[in-house]
Amino acid sequence: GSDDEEASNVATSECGTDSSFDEATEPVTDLSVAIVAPSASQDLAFTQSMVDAVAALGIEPQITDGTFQVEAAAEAIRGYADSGVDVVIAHGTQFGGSLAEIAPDFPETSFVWGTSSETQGLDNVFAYTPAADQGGYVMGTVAAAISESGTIGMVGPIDAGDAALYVDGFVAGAESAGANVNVSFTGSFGDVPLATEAATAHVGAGADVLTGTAQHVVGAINVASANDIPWFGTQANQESLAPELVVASQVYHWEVVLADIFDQVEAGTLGGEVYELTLENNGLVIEFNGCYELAEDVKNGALETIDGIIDGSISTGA
Amino acid sequence: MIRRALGAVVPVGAALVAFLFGAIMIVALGANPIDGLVAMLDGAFGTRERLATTAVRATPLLLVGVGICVAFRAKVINIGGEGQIVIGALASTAVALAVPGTPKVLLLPMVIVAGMVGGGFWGAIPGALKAYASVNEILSTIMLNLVAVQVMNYLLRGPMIDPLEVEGSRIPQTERLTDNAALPTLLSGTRLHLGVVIGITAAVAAYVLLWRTPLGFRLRAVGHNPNAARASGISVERSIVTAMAISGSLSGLAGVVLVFGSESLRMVTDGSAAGFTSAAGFNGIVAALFGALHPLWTIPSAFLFGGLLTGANNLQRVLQIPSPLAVALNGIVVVFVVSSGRVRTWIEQRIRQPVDDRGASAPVAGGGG
Amino acid sequence: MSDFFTLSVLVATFASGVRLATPYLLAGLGETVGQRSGVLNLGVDGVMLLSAFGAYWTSLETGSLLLGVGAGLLVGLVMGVVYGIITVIFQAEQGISGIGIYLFGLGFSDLLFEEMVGTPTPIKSLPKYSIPGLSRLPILGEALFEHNLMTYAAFLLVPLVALLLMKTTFGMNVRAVGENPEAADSLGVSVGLTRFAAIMVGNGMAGLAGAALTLGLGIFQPNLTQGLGFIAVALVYFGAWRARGVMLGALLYGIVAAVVLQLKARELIPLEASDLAAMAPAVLTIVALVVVAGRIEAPAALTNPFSRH
Amino acid sequence: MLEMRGITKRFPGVVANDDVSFDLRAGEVHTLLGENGAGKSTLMKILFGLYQPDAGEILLQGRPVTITSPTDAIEHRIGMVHQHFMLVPTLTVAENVALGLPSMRRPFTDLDTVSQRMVEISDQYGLTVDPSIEVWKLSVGERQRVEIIKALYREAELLVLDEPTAVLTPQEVDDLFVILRQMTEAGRGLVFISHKLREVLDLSDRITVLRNGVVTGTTVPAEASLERLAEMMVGREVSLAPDKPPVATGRPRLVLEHVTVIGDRDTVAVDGVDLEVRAGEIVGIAGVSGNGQRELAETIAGLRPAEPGSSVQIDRADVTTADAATTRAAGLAYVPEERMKDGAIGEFDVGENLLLVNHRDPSFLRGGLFDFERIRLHCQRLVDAFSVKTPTLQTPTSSLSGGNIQKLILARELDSDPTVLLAAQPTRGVDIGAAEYIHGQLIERRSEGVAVLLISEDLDEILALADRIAVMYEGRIVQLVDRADATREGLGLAMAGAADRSPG
Ligand SMILES: Nc1ncnc2c1ncn2[C@@H]1O[C@H](COP(=O)(O)OP(=O)(O)OP(=O)(O)O)[C@@H](O)[C@H]1O
Ligand SMILES: Nc1ncnc2c1ncn2[C@@H]1O[C@H](COP(=O)(O)OP(=O)(O)OP(=O)(O)O)[C@@H](O)[C@H]1O
Ligand SMILES: [Mg+2]
Ligand SMILES: [Mg+2]
Repeated sequence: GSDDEEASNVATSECGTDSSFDEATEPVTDLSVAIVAPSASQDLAFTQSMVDAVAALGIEPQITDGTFQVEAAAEAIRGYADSGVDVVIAHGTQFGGSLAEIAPDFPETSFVWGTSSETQGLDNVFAYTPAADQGGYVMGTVAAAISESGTIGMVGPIDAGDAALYVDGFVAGAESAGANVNVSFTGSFGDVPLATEAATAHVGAGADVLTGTAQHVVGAINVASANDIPWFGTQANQESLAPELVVASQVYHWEVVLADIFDQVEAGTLGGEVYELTLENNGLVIEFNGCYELAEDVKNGALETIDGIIDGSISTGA
Repeated sequence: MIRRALGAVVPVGAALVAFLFGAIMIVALGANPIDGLVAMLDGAFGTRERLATTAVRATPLLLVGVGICVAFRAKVINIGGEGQIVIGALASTAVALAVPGTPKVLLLPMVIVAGMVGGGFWGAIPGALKAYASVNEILSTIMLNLVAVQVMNYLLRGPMIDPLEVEGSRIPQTERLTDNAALPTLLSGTRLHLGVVIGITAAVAAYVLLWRTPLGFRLRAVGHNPNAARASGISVERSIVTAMAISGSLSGLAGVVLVFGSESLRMVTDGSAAGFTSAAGFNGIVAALFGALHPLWTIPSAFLFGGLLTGANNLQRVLQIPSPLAVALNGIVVVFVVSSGRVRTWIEQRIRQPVDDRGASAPVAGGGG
Repeated sequence: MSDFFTLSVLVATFASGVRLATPYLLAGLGETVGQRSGVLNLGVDGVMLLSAFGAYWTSLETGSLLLGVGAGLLVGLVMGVVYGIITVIFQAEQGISGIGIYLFGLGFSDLLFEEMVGTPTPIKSLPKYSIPGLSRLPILGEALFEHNLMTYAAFLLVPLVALLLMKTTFGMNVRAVGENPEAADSLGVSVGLTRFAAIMVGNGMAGLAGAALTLGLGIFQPNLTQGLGFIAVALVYFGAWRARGVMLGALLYGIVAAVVLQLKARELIPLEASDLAAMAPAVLTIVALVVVAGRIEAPAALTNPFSRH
Repeated sequence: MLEMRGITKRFPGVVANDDVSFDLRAGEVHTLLGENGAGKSTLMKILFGLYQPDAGEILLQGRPVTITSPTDAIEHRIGMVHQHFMLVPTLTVAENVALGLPSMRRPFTDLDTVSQRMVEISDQYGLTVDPSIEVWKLSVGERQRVEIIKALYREAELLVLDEPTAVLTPQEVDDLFVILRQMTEAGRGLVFISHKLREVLDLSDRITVLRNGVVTGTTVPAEASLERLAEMMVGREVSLAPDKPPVATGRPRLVLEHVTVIGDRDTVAVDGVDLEVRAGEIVGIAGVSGNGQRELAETIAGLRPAEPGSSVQIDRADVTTADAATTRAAGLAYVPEERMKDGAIGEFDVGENLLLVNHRDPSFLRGGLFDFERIRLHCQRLVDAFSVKTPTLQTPTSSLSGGNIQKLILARELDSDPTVLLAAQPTRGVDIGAAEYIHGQLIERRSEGVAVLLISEDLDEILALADRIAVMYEGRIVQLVDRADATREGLGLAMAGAADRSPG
């Protein structure tokens, strides 16, 4: 990658390295941090993006992961607050209701909650949300450009949440570039065999580019590998799953937001603000895979699209 | 007397052996097992708040478990708790969404009834399939669990979605429900809410139903011997459907408690049933069997498993032990405790022998025939 | 719809259904043997998870798929010993101990994965093996004879399990102890040993199912099965405790799922109806059984522990 | 060839065998006689390795042996035909015979060889059964033959037959006895268990009587009489023939018109039966098991649908299509043929079983809940009135003796003041004392104007009780005669389908 890609919304990994994350050696803050998250911390998706982000800030958080059930998460959130943790990250929209009950009981604790576009009027809660449609749109245009058949396959879990935003953005981007996206939702976040067969079905229906969201895409990525088909990832960097075929991943860099939040907490402001991860604030980063040879003009087109989204001349349709 | 004591000592002993396994795993994970045990006990029963939380976590298990007791007495194995919870929750949520302004005294009973009707309906389907079409209930309930999840996904994504989410991030959840339907807190400063009382009441009611009413009498008769029940004028088909409907309605009630006793006061799906139910539909079966399929014994049993859940949560938080350990430990406890029944019999036989030698009396000339 | 009813699509759909059916079939066949002996194992899913992890990890470490399959089988057999001790020696209630096994498998496989692997790492998946000659057959060739070896093994096991149950002494003993253990016992057939062996066969095949699943996909992640083992148990009831019936059930289940996926991939199912379509396999399985269910009797001693007194 | 010395066996709360000694010589039939629960089966299960004795020893050919499993017993050439058949219904006859035997074609079964040898044995003793048929398709008599073949196939020298005649017709019993005689002539020793005195006297070489687990004596037929044996069994004098006062019959209370029923195997089980039972009479239905009696009874009781065109009336009410509850409401009381399958719930306690039919009765309820005090009084009254021997009302029914369970069912059924009583095999497998009592009850109800339909395979019972006798054969009533005109021979012929009955 070139120099000006540092701390920007685009990155290109060096082929052969396995992580695009540089862990800071010095922690940016002395605050104690806990994360409560719904899936496994190494899910190569939603939860991992947060765990990696905190690590990138040099902080070693306490983690309660795998709490897909709201009540269990609420217990953990309350427990961390109770034990004196300074910042509790409630990484799941579904935890918001519980947070509305818990946060007022711990006015000294700062809670960070997402994905959400509101703080529910609580002044010790920060909220964050990714504009996943933005990266989706960019990758949609790239996908359209490299697709020869003009048919792209998308494997989603259920049509909701940031998965839905990503799908909407991706479809809008691809269609703006003249390709057609066949979208199938498997009805499950974790059903790998189903995602695998869904991807196979897309290939059978003529797709020569694949993408997808949620943990179960590990199966779909294998189908891409088996058929030598390019893949686009989202949430976390998925290069490790198909080093030759992942064209790019839209990665959530929560650390951009978190660094700011930690500063505020240290300064005594415990919440009240909503952060959005966008291409503009470098919270969303399109991480191109250095091992995949993408035509220069296509990549430049992507950069232009990013600029267009940032200056508002392109609407992602979401 | 000795029998009574054994009945309590042996399963508890088995549970202790199971925890020994847990301790070994904790050591393997590089933590101190004593700390682990302390963290579990402390998390489950350490403070007033935690006791309250344990009771709250136990309530869905209790309700499902009581339903299992009722169904099992009629010899129907209800593995459909997960689906029945989901449908009960959806029905009650729909009511709360439809008439949000209704005063609490009216709305609370309304959502409870809706949840029970929803769950009862979802339970009656496999009941009717079994009674009238000979479809095995293990098959149909497992399949209906899958169907219920997709019904939930569909409704929370479409018709019942929070209007704010339609244009926003499209989280599949309902809007926050009216506080008029929230289960009131019983002990301020804790999570203890009316759901716990509902759970215990349901257990007592099920006990009364099974052993004090003609309907319960019929269910038990059908469970023990459908042929004799039929010959004496009891409709076996109707009883099976009734048993499953009752069982389902109790699971539906668990769904109500999960929604209206939650802090978030809304339904949200992660695409799976367990995301909403915490697998209460399965763990409730365990609680019921641990309680010897007796509604009243299911109360302490569910409380114990609720404690295991809250304790494990604390264990993970305090020692940073991965959460799957708790699930695995849960399984080991179940396996050890169910296996202990046989051990109890062996011990009983050991101590009975000398007793009998002091002059066995034959009170009645029994017979085969 | 015309888009769907082309020969090549139908063939692809069928092939996809066959692949999806494979783990159900393996686990279901094993469970059939177990249930025929009178032992219900609701823990199949847990066994599959453990053996899937074992197979995955072994392949990851050694690079050998064959060793992976062996590891899956081995884990299944170990769990067979455990379940045999629980149900035959300790005579525990089968429904509940199965759920215990399930919970243990679910948690422990997840724990092992987190501790020993951490992040889903792809492995080589089982290669497709075209059967010389047969795979050239028009239509049938692609649908039936271009699969991985575990799929062939699963379908080959259908007649073998039927043969085992109906024609061998062991199978006769299995049927006898599942139907009337007292009678078998009175003729010197060891009920305990026979059931133990049937449990070993059942769990071993659940182990193979786990291996087939993870190695077929080339990946593992926590709760990989998503309750697949429970459906396999249900399919045993669907199949009326017969190998062929279980195969039909597994195929029905797999093919309906495949059809739905194919229709989605061709946008023939509107996105709004996506969830509703996802229930199709479950609904159809129930409907099919309502239609065909006569008076199918379960093995009479199913779930009943045996002792002489 | 066999000696059992000082055998003691305890079960929780019961001493089933108390210092029992028993021996058997080659070539003889040694009968074990005793009431229900006397300990006959237990003694033989000990011999067969199914139970371990608490004390005592077993000697074969003079040498002490330990038999810890049926395999041991079979190795010692002991065979047993169990009281409750030990057959696997879903397996074929040949498979049932082959179970537990080594196969020549391991790992596969060798059913051809088995079938062949089976046929040889069958031919030798006239025990014809098709080896390839599944056992569930066989009649009771055929199943018994399979049991005997199983033992012979294993070259049993010592054969135990536990109540083999309880389920057979007179003709079948005769056939069986011929076979048994052939076996003793070949030098085999037989232990025969029964409480049918006539048969015992007929067949036995020696008779040992058990009462409450203790041997009360051993005798030979020449020195015994029916009365003497009965007294040894029961411990008091018993009357073997009931008194039956004449009663004037009233109007028809149970009317069957052209009743046709399809059976479990989709064949016509009951074929156009017409029958009336009047107030104050007992009509007996005689017949070999499997000729439609069970289906007929179930249809009358509302448990099995009749074909269109049939009509069943109870006290003029049409109950052809009614369910069991409605039929009972119309006045029917029903004592089913298999008491533990259809009559009572083993896991229920005595009180609960007494409540089974009328648990809805509002007088047992208070505020919608059971009023246990009233229920207790009611049940206690029934237990006393019908002298059901039970320690308490809370005793599990399964732990009562067969006779007491039968009395319990009768108490429950008669308590509803029926106008029609349908009793199927009411004394099957019941000891003499209880049978005597049950017969008395039937006669008493008849005197009170109840219409009694008695279905029984025990010709003695029919002859002793019935006012009119119908014989069922292949679903039809082939003979209907007044008691006065009935002869044992005539009925026997009719039961056999007159001329066209095939042997075996
Ligand atoms: N399983 C059954 N078999 C036969 N009849 C039944 C059965 N269940 C209910 N009934 C009858 O159907 C009617 C309505 O049933 P339900 O149980 O609601 O009535 P109920 O008034 O509660 O009766 P009960 O007081 O006997 O419980 C009653 O007459 C009842 O006796
Ligand atoms: N497995 C057992 N457990 C407990 N008690 C038993 C068992 N088997 C028999 N008994 C009891 O032992 C006693 C003798 O029973 P057994 O079956 O030997 O009587 P029997 O003479 O064969 O009677 P029947 O004529 O009814 O067959 C009875 O009181 C019976 O209840
Ligand atoms: Mg009622
Ligand atoms: Mg006996």
